[in-house]
Amino acid sequence: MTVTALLFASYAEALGSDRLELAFPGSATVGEVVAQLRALPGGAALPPSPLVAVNLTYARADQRVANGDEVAIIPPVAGG
Amino acid sequence: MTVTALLFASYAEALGSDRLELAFPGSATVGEVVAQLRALPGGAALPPSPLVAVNLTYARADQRVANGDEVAIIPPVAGG
Amino acid sequence: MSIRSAIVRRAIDVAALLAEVQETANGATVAFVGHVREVNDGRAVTGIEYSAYGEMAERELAAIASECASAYGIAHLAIEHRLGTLTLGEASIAIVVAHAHRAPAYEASRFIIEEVKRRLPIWKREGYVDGSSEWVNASGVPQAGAAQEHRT
Amino acid sequence: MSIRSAIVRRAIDVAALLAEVQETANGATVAFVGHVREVNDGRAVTGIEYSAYGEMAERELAAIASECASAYGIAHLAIEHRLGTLTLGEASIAIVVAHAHRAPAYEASRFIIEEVKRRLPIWKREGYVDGSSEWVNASGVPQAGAAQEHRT
Repeated sequence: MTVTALLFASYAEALGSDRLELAFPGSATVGEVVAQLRALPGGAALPPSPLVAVNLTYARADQRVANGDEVAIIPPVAGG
Repeated sequence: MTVTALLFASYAEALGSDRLELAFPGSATVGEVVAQLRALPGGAALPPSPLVAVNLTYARADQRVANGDEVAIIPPVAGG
Repeated sequence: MSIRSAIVRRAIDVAALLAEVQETANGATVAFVGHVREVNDGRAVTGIEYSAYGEMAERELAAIASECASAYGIAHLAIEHRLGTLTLGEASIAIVVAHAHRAPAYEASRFIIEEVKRRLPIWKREGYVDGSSEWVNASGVPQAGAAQEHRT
Repeated sequence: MSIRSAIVRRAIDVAALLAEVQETANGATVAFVGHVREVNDGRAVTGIEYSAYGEMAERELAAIASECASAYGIAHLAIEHRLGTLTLGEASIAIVVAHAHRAPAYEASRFIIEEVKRRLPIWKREGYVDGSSEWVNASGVPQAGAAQEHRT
């Protein structure tokens, strides 16, 4: 199963990319996607429980992700 | 002693004038100016204790007025 | 520092007021615009005639602006209240306040409109579709004794 | 009914937004404009680069507008948030809300800006006079678990 992780702002800088394809042997949760990102070089910049949106909707860490999902890791927002 | 009473909006309509010269034998208070206005034809439209400004500043009923003062009787305001 | 208030007899240009308070020290601008509404108290309105005790209205409006500036630390504000005959939708008042931060800007804006409604010696006569017209006793009916409150 | 929100990449025309919500049913219009401020956290700023998770920002902004319309009975509102590089004084966001009465107009306006700051996936990188730049963690640092709050 593969998901697309989207990275923004300081997280994109830390990981050197704003878009990564991540593969999982079986199913995975939002938390497991985050854990895989944090294990990458620069991934320590991500907090253990960042704000995450799956397919444009904010999601909890225990939410299951499906093949092809877009999993966005949202740094602290600063709009306005 | 003479003061100039200024009337506005519904009060001016009721008394048929927006400016009246009122004479007092001795000294007078804001309340006495109001009482004299209320005794005029149409004066019943004024409440016994309306909002009053003497020389552009809101004043209490017991404030003393002086010769030449401008005593404005302020109907309920409706600005904005 | 730019604190300005005026009683005017022409249309209010809100964009000009926004430009007037524009300063790079400010991160937030709040504008309030009051308009002639088509229905008031269930009656269809055609327009409003605003009149004032002009000299005192100018003075009170300047006092409100100045109190607002001290109370909320506002250095840039512009207020205009219009008099005369206004048709539907026209602006009777515009209040534009700028501050470094949004909370004081909102609070200052609200303070000004509430004080204006409470104490500015301005009156309005509403015209209705049936051809009649009436003095409107809008919001804050000043009570006897209100004068003291104003001053404390 | 005119409820519109947009993420834009050009200058925001506040006067156009004011005109957009103008309707004779409304007696009060409240506009909030956020600008790039010359000093933030004691550092002299030269400009801000706003970026976003564009598709989601549009969706969240539309959700905020819609929640605001239901919560405060607002039938006329326009919101624009700008992205890209902004210089000092330029507007990053404008929120214009109209209502028959002033209290809901003020409350709705404040609701929108607070929600925008809390949940809109937009980031800013501030440039400083010394040539450096930094990601700004402005107001609402979303905590872990904030997602649930958004949805309840």
